[in-house]
Amino acid sequence: MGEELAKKIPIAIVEPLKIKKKIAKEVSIAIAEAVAQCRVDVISAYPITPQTHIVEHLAELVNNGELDAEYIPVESEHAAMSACIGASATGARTFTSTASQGLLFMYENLFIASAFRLPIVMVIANRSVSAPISIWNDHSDVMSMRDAGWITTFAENGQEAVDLVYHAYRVAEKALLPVAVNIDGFILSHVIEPIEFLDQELVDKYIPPLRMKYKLNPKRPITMGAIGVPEIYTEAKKAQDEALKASYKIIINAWREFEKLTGRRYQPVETYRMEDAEVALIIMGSLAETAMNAVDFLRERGKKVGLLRFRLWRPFPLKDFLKAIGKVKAIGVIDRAISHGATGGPVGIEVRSALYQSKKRPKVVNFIAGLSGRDVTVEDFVKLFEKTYEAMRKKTNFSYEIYGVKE
Amino acid sequence: MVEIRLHGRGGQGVVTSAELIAVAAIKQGSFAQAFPSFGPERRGAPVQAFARIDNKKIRTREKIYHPDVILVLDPTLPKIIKVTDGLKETGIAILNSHLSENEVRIFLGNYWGKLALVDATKIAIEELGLPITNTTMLGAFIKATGLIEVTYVEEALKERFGRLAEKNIKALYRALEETKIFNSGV
Amino acid sequence: MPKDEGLVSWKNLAPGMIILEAGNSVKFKTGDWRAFRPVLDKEKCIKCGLCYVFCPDLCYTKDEEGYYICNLYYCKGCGICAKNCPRQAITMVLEEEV
Amino acid sequence: MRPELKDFKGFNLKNLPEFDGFAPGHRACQGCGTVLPLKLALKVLGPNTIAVSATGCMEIISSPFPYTSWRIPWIHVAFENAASVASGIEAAIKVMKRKNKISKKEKINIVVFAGDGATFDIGLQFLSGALERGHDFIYICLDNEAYMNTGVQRSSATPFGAHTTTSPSGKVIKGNITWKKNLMGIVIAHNIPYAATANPAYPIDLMNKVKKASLIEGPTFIHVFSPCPTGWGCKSEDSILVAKLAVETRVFPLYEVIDGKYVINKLIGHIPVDPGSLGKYGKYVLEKKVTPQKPVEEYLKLQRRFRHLTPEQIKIIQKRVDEEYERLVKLAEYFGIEE
Repeated sequence: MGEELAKKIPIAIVEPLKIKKKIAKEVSIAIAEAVAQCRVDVISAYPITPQTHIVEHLAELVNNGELDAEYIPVESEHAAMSACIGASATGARTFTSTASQGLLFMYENLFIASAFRLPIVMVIANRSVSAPISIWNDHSDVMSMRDAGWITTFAENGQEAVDLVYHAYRVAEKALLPVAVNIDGFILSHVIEPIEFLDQELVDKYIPPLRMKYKLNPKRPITMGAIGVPEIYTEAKKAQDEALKASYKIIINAWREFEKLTGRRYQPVETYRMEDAEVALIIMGSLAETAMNAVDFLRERGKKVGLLRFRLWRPFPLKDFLKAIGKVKAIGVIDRAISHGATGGPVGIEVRSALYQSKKRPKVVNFIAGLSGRDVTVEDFVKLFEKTYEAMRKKTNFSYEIYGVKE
Repeated sequence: MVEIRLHGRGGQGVVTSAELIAVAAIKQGSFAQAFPSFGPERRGAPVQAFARIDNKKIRTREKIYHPDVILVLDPTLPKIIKVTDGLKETGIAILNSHLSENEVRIFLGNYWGKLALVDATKIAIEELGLPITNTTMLGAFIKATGLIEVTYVEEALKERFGRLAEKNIKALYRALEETKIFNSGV
Repeated sequence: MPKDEGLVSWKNLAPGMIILEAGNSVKFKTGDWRAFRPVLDKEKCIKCGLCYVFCPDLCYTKDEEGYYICNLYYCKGCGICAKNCPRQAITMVLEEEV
Repeated sequence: MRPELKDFKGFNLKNLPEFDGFAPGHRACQGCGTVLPLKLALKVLGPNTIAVSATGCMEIISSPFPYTSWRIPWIHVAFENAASVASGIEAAIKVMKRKNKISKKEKINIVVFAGDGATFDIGLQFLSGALERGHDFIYICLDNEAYMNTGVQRSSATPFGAHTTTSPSGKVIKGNITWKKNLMGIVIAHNIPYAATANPAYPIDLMNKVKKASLIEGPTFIHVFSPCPTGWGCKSEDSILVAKLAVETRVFPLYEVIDGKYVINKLIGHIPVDPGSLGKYGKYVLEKKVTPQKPVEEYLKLQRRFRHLTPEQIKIIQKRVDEEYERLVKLAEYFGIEE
């Protein structure tokens, strides 16, 4: 199948593109430079593959005097998030980055940072979760924190990663909620791509200086972290929940503002050739770009297929999602994490639950693919489309299938 | 089902008292439940514990808002909290106090319901040498409510206190003897 | 006792449930925890201030004559002041019941 | 001698700061010997202080919503990470001052209050990280020798032989079978500028040490002996007496380690009775006349947690206490400060 498919795709003739200000940069380095452009005050850094280049480059910038920030080389990821909480509560703009086991080790703090309404920004270089230990890419780490109350976005390429970092600081500090920007470990973190940076004046306009109304300041003492007695815990959680819902508008506006500055458009649910699609796949992260090639391949053969991607994962963009699926008859949800013992993968479950709240009843099949860096090729995506078509015709209603596993 | 609320202070063995009621009731063949109020009360702070007794399986996890019985182990508590709050009309208030019926009724904020009094502190000091009244007040509880046979309470005390049970049992029987019951004054 | 209800509307909570009124525990009475009360004999008192220093509940304040007066709104009756007064000028007295 | 301490003058009962960073109305047990050093420390540190607490008794009794006993900015995040949270605050203050986001004028003290569980056990790694990185903050461990907030469970700070609910005095095993972890040894190994032990029965000494810690640049650590009548089974009025006996029996010696140099604090009685000598007492530097060492039994017998100890066990404790004190004396002689 591979050769036949290769023959079909005409070799693209690469003209010298008139790239405006694009610079070739490894995505991790680009992220670090974007963070520096955001004039971050405190960075707490602990190394974990595949995120290390981000924190390494930030250390370079600080020690070379290019970034005026306090760099705390903490002794663990739990300490990384703890230091961010302390710094952010004091009114400083903070940054950290982690992956896989690191995210799980700081897990306790994730719920506290959001409940404290602290505008911390964290980049997660997504990597599978042990065991077995794996340094390769999938979404099992970020999927484990979907209830922690963090605004969560996904980048599909280096440019998006940089743009989402700028976006994260603007949103975090307006919504007073922490933001996790997700990039696929290795597939994005270690790839060199053309990147266009915002000019510094535009960054400063897009992200005004941080003014925290409530912070640890001896001139106006406050108490943070009091006991949530039964008489107030429910109300405290309701207030936090409403804040995350309210952040939706802030997120959308921040993308609109960004589009005015750069012309680059971002939406909570991104679509690709969904106009008259009858069958669609859903995926998140960088594999979406591979999947687009499969869409083109099948479109050229008269198949009405499309691709949906969640740019915004939390707060979940329900209305946008129900609008984006149009009149598809079947959806193939591709998860990159297993939810052991559940009726599907994390995204599969969320999609089915969302559809239950609308009259649309497309057939939904849920695949789990690309675990621990296993490649998902255009050919694979074509097969996944075919499986989704099959599901449309037959009454197959299995809860989920782990794709590509050697039986 | 009978719902009981016990009042005391942190460190006075209020929870133990509630537990002993349940243990004794279960020995007797009844169904029972006992639980503390889940709070970080420290030594000295007012604290509550609860018990339920029934002749069929108790299937509720709610707190107790309208007790049939309140058992007040510390005589000074009514000054701080309304111990009779939510007490059923048909309920009974059992207090450790050396005051007269009328003085207590006024002390409770003009409470005219059923009342049972015993000077448990005096008994506890004389029998145990300590003003800890949690076992003594069980005698008042049995006398005032008749819900549990005293022999089962005695057994529960032996299991719980081993060598030290003897003194507690003596205090139990003295309270059983000395508790006075006053029907509703209204 | 009302059924468990919220203390305050979620709309009125500061972000992160922070408490804005620093030190407002002064409104909370702990004085009803005690069974004994400290009583000062001014004759014996040398105004050294040890009761003030040793009190875990910050009850003591100096009056104009320099004596340290115990605020019974907070005193839990632990007896540390009486026990550590170098002149035994403080004695713990049983709190009358009514 | 540390430059920051050159014009340091000790406290006495007459020149204590008025300010109290901790407010009455907190929920500590009657006679709590752990909230006492907390109150004394905040009195010394003053309003320009940010406090971080670990989960534990002091955090619970001081912050039952809607009430707070903290008159200064205070944050509690989790059980083990107070030292890292403080590191974040210290870094934030440093960079925000540098960027003129907050005024450079006053120094802001950053102080951590954590119990023995939070410091000796679950938070040891976080403490080590913060000390090793050299953050300018004070870590005060209020050590009541067990997990008191959850109901007296054993910690690595629980002394040998002591009864706790998880090291009960059973028929076969009589109480805690391990010796108290030498946390000061671990902390001093980080080569921090100042570490000291303190005890609420010696409030002036305690306050002087907190003052010194706040003056000294860099990470400072104070290990405070914090009696717990409820957990140790002693009368609430005896908190101070028990604390004093811990020093007089040398179970918990008072000493300071300044830049690795040991100073054993030799104190005359805890507070001399006759007022005339108050002035003298106020003078911090020590008298040579040391309170003679009392047998460890005098300290043990006041506490129910030790009541089951056999004479044999008490002898073992006495021997160990003497050995450890000897070791401290040698350290002071070898590494001491030339008077």
